[in-house]
Amino acid sequence: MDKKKPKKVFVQGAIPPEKIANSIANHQSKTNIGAHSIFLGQIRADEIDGKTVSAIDYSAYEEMAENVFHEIREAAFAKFDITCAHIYHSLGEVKTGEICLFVFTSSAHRKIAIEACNYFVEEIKANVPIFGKEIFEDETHQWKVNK
Amino acid sequence: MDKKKPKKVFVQGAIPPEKIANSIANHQSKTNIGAHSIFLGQIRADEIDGKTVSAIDYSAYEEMAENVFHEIREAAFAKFDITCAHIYHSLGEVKTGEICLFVFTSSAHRKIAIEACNYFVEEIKANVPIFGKEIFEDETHQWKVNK
Amino acid sequence: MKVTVKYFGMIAELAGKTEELLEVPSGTSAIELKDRQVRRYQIQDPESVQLAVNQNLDNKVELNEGDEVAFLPPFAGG
Amino acid sequence: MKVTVKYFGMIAELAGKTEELLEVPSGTSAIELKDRQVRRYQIQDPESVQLAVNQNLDNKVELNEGDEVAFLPPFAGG
Repeated sequence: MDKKKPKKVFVQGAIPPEKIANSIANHQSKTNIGAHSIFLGQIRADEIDGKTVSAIDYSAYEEMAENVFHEIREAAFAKFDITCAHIYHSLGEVKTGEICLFVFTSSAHRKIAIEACNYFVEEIKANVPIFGKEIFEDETHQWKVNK
Repeated sequence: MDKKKPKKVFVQGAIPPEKIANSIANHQSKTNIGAHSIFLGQIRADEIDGKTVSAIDYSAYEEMAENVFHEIREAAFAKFDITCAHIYHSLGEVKTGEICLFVFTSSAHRKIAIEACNYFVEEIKANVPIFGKEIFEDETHQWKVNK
Repeated sequence: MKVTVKYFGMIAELAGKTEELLEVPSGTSAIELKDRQVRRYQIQDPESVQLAVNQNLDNKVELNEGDEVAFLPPFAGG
Repeated sequence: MKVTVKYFGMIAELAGKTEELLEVPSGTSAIELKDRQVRRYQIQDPESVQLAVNQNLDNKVELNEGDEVAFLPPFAGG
């Protein structure tokens, strides 16, 4: 059920720590879970040519991105014996120090939860049409590229 | 500083989701961090010979365990370019569905945070003198062994 | 025939718009459309730009009336 | 000489205590103490039991007055 339902991944602005706590609390009734693996992406105050990043403004080809997220979920559930998986990604402005990506996988056993979490993170970075405008403290900007 | 100070790892009873949210929130001022990796161990309601686990009662050789945790931290900081690392483990009774282990690593880059988190989890499972009494619903028990 | 063209990130910035409806000759391929728009908007580093035709990244296709063609700069999610 | 012996987990359960002060002959090795207590408390699967002498898992040592010897069943943290 958790697997089939297409889920909304994008959230407006930063992902608050309370959302992460709520997600964890919501899994305490699932007593077949033995391990959760969580990945959080946080905005770094990178210094580039003497200017410091103060925020990233995320945009996306939303319809395609939601479909790609769904395909990644389907592939992950086929590949890994996970109980559930949740992904949230920010749209709009996220300031340095705030969370822009939250990946949460659960399984009976730790190795499966961890591998699945890594899989999600790599697939999201490589395949989801999300774009990031790095905004500097002086209001200039440049476009971020994933390595 | 974060590295040197010996930290108290053991907490009495389950680790509440709010503690995890607080840990995350406490890192939002560290703007050199780009990635957090979190591992959570949750008590499974395993069925063994027709009986269902309802809780695990954790005990430890506490003085030695705190020293081993400290050695694992030192080794992890030598091995991985992490910004910070936090470990919490329960003592006493933790019910099924509740969290008994919380490992939290942070780095500028995702691969380092993830590898360091895995390192902590494996080292803790293998080398820290913690003992777990699996308590069944009928109040009988057996002693847990890590695989 | 008409196709809807969408621009994202730095390409939207260069084009000064996020979407336009273009009239193209019947038989135009996705790659031909890409070349034309790369010149028109002076898009740098065109190899880094991916096209999605109706959300499909395989762009070695001929376009059809009503297709949605998205110009995607390098991804930066996560 | 006297050594402090600590028991944990299932071994504490078998021994019916978590700690005792034992008088052992001078020159007793950790392994000899282990064998003696394994018999005394009928500890099953003694290969799975690790000894820590003053928190050190290397137990191929001779004991000294005042040592702390811990009997550790298989670890189950995490």
